[in-house]
Amino acid sequence: MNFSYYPGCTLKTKAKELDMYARKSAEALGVTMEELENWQCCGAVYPMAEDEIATKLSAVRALAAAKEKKQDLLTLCSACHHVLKRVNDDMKNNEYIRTRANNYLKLDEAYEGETNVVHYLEMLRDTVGFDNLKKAVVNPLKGRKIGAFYGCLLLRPSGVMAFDNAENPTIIEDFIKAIGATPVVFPCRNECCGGYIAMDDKAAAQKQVERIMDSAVEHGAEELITACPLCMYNLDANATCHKLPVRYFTELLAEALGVK
Amino acid sequence: MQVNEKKGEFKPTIVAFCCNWCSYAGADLAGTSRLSYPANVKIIRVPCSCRVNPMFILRAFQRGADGVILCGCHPGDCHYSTGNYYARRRMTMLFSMLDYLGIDRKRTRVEWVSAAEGTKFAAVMNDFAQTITELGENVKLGDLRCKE
Amino acid sequence: MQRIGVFVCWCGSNIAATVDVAAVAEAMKNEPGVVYTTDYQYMCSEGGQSRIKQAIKDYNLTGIVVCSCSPRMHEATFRKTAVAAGLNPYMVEIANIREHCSWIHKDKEEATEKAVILARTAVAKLMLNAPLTSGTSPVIKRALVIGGGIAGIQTALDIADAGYEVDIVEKRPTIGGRMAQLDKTFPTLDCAACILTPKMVDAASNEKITLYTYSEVESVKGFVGNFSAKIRKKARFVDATKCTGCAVCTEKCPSRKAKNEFNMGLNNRGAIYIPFAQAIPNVATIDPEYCIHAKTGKCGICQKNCSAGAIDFDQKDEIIEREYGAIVMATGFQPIKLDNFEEFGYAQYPDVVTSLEFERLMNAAGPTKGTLLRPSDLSHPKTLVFVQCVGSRCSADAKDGKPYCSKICCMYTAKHAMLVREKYPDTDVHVFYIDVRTPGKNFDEFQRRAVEQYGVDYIKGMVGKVTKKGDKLMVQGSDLLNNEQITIAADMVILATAIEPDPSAKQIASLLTASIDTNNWMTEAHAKLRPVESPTAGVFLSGVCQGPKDVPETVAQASAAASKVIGLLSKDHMVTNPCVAQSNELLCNGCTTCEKVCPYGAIEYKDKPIVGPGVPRGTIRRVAEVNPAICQGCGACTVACPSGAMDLKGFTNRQIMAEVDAICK
Amino acid sequence: MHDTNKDMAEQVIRMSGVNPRKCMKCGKCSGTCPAYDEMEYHPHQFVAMVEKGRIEELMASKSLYKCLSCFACVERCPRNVEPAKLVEAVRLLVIRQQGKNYLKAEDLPALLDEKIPQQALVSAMRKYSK
Repeated sequence: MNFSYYPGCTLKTKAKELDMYARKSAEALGVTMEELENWQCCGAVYPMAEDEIATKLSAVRALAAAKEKKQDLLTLCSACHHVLKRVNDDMKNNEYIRTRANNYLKLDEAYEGETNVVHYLEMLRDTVGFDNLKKAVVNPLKGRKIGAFYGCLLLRPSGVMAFDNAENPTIIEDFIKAIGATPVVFPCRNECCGGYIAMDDKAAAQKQVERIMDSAVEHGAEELITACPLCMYNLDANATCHKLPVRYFTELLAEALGVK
Repeated sequence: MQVNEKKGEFKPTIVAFCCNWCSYAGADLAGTSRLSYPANVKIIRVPCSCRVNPMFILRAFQRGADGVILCGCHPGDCHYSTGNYYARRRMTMLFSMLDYLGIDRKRTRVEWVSAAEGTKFAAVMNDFAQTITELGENVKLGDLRCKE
Repeated sequence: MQRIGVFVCWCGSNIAATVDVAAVAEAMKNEPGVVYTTDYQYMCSEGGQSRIKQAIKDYNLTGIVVCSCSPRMHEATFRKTAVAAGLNPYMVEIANIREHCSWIHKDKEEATEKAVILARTAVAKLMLNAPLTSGTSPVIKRALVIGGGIAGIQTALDIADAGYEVDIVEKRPTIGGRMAQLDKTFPTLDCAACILTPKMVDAASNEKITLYTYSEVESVKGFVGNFSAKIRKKARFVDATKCTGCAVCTEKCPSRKAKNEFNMGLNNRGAIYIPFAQAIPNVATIDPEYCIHAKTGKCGICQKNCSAGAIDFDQKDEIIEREYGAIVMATGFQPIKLDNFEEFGYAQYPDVVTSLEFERLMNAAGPTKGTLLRPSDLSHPKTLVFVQCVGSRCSADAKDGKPYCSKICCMYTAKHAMLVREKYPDTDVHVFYIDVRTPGKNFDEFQRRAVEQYGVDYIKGMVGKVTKKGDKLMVQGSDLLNNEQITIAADMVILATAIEPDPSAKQIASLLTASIDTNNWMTEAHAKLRPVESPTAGVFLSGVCQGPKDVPETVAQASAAASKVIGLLSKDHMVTNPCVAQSNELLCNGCTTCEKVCPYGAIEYKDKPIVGPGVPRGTIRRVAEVNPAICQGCGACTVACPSGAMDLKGFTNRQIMAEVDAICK
Repeated sequence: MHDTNKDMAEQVIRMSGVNPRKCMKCGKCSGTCPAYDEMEYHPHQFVAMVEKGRIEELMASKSLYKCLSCFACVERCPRNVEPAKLVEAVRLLVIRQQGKNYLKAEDLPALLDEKIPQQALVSAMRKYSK
C-alpha cells in the first residue's frame, strides 16, 4: 500500500516524534509513505473567506502532486489534514475557487479535487483495519487508561471532514483498543484546546486546557493522546492544576508494534 | 424559432409536455411561488407522461420547435402506477433514433418533477432553455414547408 | 363548424398587471372558429360566469376557452357554467395564463405574447373537441382505514356511525397508537388512557368495525369507489379466539431481550407480550425474532402455562382480500432518530431522554410506575432541563434535521414542566426555547400557567452542548435575554425531538399512488380547501400523516376525513371520467399490445362483428374493447398501439398535435 | 444604515459567503462557543450585527481575535449559518488595511517559548496579520 505523504512543517521541527513513529509503524504495517517532493507549508489554518485564493495554493499544489502520482494523500498533523481536506473540497465543489486557483497555478492538467485526503488514523482504520492492527501488535499496552483527545480540526465541520461522528467519535478509542490499552471516553474530548489563542491570550488557552484536563481526569484517564502538535503544546505547556502525560498517538502505536 | 426583433437575439421555441398529476402541478407551484423561467417555454397538459407519443415530439421539431422536454412523476410515483416507466423506455428509444438521425439529443430531455417541486420545475426549465439557446436554432429537423 | 367564445380573466391584478388582457381578447378574434371574445375582472365570480352563460346563448357558442388560472383550480367551475348554459362540459378548455404566465414573467410584452400563444393553443385544441358523456360505476360501501391510532379510530367510529362498514388495519398488535403512550394531554391534563381507551373499546365493539391488528396492507388495486386490497394478517402464534389476555405467558416467558416498544425501549419485554394492559385486542403476540421456541424448537413455556390452549406455534400469515369504496390514511408519526444531534449526548448518557420517553417515565403504567426516576441510577432528578426544537426547524443544508416546526413540542414541554413541578415541588425545571409557539384554544394560557404558577424557568436560547461531570449533566447554552452563556448542572435532560411520518407511510402512499411531499407527509388535494383529501380520488387523510398535529386537531381532521368518506359511500354510483381510451374497431388488428400495457386491466379482447366500408359483411374479428368504468385515462395504450386504433378521448392524437402546431407556429 | 457600513456589510457577506438572513436567532452558536466569555460580541451577535450593518462596531472590537476557529458554531448551527466565517471576514476587513495587523512579526520573539510549535506561529500570523 503506497501513499503520498504530506508531513507539514511542525513535523519537521517541534513534532519530530509524531512523524518518526508514524513512519516506523507504517513500515511495520506494510504501508509505504512516499514523502511529496517540494511540499510547502499548508498555512496551518484554513482560510475561510471566499476571496482567499493565494493562501490555498500550497495545499492545491500538494493535492495535485499526489494526483499526478495517482496516490491518496496521507496526512498526520490535524491542522494539515484539516486544511488539505477543506481546500480539496473547495476544489471539488466551489467553482469560483477552483477556477481562480487553477488560473494561478497553470498546471498541465487542471486540478479539480480528484485526490483523496486520508488521515493516518483513517488509514489505520480503513486500509490496515483495526483488527489487523491488533494482530500486528507485539507489545500490547495492557492496563493503560488512555483518553483520546480529538480536538476540533479532525472532526469539524463534519460535512467536509467526514472523519467520524463529530459529537461522539470513536476512531481513536478503537485505535486504543487495537493497541491493547483501555480507552477512557471523556466528554470534553472534542473541545478546543485553545489553539493559536495561546499566542495572544495565554489565560484563555489555559482555561480551555483546564476544562479538558478536569474532564479527562474525572473520567479516569491516566494519559492523553493526540494527533495535533498544537493540542500537544497547549495540553502540555498550558495545563495548570491537573497534568496528565500527553503523547502523540503514533508514539504509542510504535511502542505497541515494538518499533519504538 | 422566434427572433426578438428589437434585440435580434435568438429565442428558442420550447414545448414542454407535462403530466397532469405531478409536473403540471409542479409548474403551477412554480407559478404560485413566483419562480420565473423563460416565456418561450410553453406547456401542453397530458394526463400522463406515457400519453406522449414520440411522434408528438418529432412533430414539434418538424413544426419548428427548438427543444422538447417531457416531464412526469418521479419513478415509482406515477398516478397511474407505471406510466412514467413506459415514457422513460419510449424516450430512450427516441434518443437512440435521434442519435441515428444526427439530431443532437440535448434538444430533448426527460425530467421527473413532482407536484411539490416548483423550484425544481423552474430550475429545469431555466437550464433547458439555456441549453437550447446555446445549441441554437433547430435547422435539421425543421420541415421547410412549415416555415414562413 | 365550431363557434368558439374566448373569455380572458384579469384575476384582479394577478393576470391583468402582467398580461394585456384586452390585447389577448383582441388577438383571439382572428383565430379560426372564434366568434366572440371578451375580458372580465373575475371570470370565476358570479358576474363572470353569468357573462359566459349569456355569451353562450347570444352567440350560439359550441365551445368556450377560458384564459385564467390553472385548470386544476377552476376547470370544474367553468365546466359547470357551460352545463348551466346548455353546453357539454367537455367543450371547455382552459388556457393557464396565471400560474404559467403572469405570475412568472415580469415583462408585460413578453407575457402578453405568451398568453396569446397559450390561448391560441387552447382554441386549436377546442376546435377538435367533441362532447363527452360520463359513465357511472358502482360504489362499494365499505371503507378501509390504515392505522389504528386516535386518528384511525375516530375516522372509523364516525364512518360506522353513519352506517357503513369499516376495516381498521393496524401494524402493531394493538390499536391505540401514539396517544396510548402519552401520560396526560394538554391543555386540560386529563389522562390520555382515560379518554382514549373508551374509544378503543367502542371501536372494538362496534359491529360495523372490523379490526385487523398486527396486519399490514400489501397491495391495493382499483380506483375510487372500487378498490381492492390485500391485507396480510401476520401470525401471532396465538389463537386470538382462545386467548383470554390473562398475561400469565408474558410473565413466564424466559426471553427478556426484546426492547419494549411501548415504553420506547426503556425496559424489556418477553418474546410473548401484550403491549399494555388495556390493549385491544387483549391478546398475546409472539415476537418470532426473540422467541426461543421459534429459534431452537425448544422452550414452549408459554404453551405449558396457557390454560386456554391458545398458543399455536404453527400459525401462518393469513392474506385477506377485501373490496373498498374509500381508503383513509392514518399512519401517524414517530420521533426522529437523534444520531446527528449527539451534542446533546442522547446516545452517550442514559439520562438524556426524548420527550416521548419522558411520557413513559411519568406514566403510571410506565417502566417506573409513574414515579419520576432517572434511567441511569433510578434516583429522583432534582434539576431538569428541557430543550425545545431538537431536530425541528433545521435548514435543508444543515444537519439531518427537519425543516418544519413539529408543532406539538412547545405545548407538551410546558405540560411536562408543569407536571414535574406539580408532582415534585422540590425540583428546578428549566426550558430552553427559541420561540414559544402556542396558538390554540387555552394553549397560551396553559404555557403561562407553567411559568407563573409553577415557576418553570423559561430561558430564551439554545443548548450548545451537554457533557457529563460527576453524576451531573452539564448543560451549556445561551441565555439570550441576559446575554450570557450559562451552564446548568442537571440530573436529566429532555429533548423535544422533532417528529416525522411513520416510515410505513411512504410505502403505503406508493401502493395507493397517493402523493407525498419532500418530508414524506401526505399531500392534500388542496392545501387550504381540501385538506383531508389526497389528490388521488378515493384516498383520504386523517391525523398526523398529513403534517404535525396535536390530539384535538387530529380528532377534528379524523372526523372531517370521515365525513368525506361518508359523502362518497352514500352515493350508489360514481360518475366516471369520460376521458378514457377508445379503440377504433375498424383499425384494430387484434395484436393485444394495448392489453399488456394497461395498468388497470381495462382492455379486453372480444370477437366482434365488424361493419364498415370495405369490410365484407359478416366479418368477425378479435378486437380490443375498453371498459370505460375501469379505464383511468392514462393513455399508455394509445402510444403502444401499432395500428393507430387506440385514442384517448379529451386528449386525442389530433388534439395534442394541434396544440403542438399552435405553439410552434 | 450608514453608507460605508452598508458597503462593508455587503463586503463581509460576499467574502464570507454567509447569508445572515438564514439565522433563526436560536443562540445555539453562542451556547456552544468556548471563547464566549472572552468576547464582547458573541457569535449570535456577529450574525445579527452583520445583518443590521453594524460593521464598524465589530471592527473595533477585540472579539475578532478571540475566535478559536474551532468550528463548534459551524458544526452545530441548525440553519447552517456558519458564524465563524463572519468573524473571519470582519477580521480580514481590519487586518487587510495598511498597518492594522493585530500581531506584528516583530512582536513574535517576545511571545515565543521553547515548546511553541510552528503550527501555532503560522496559525497566529495567518489569523492576526496580513
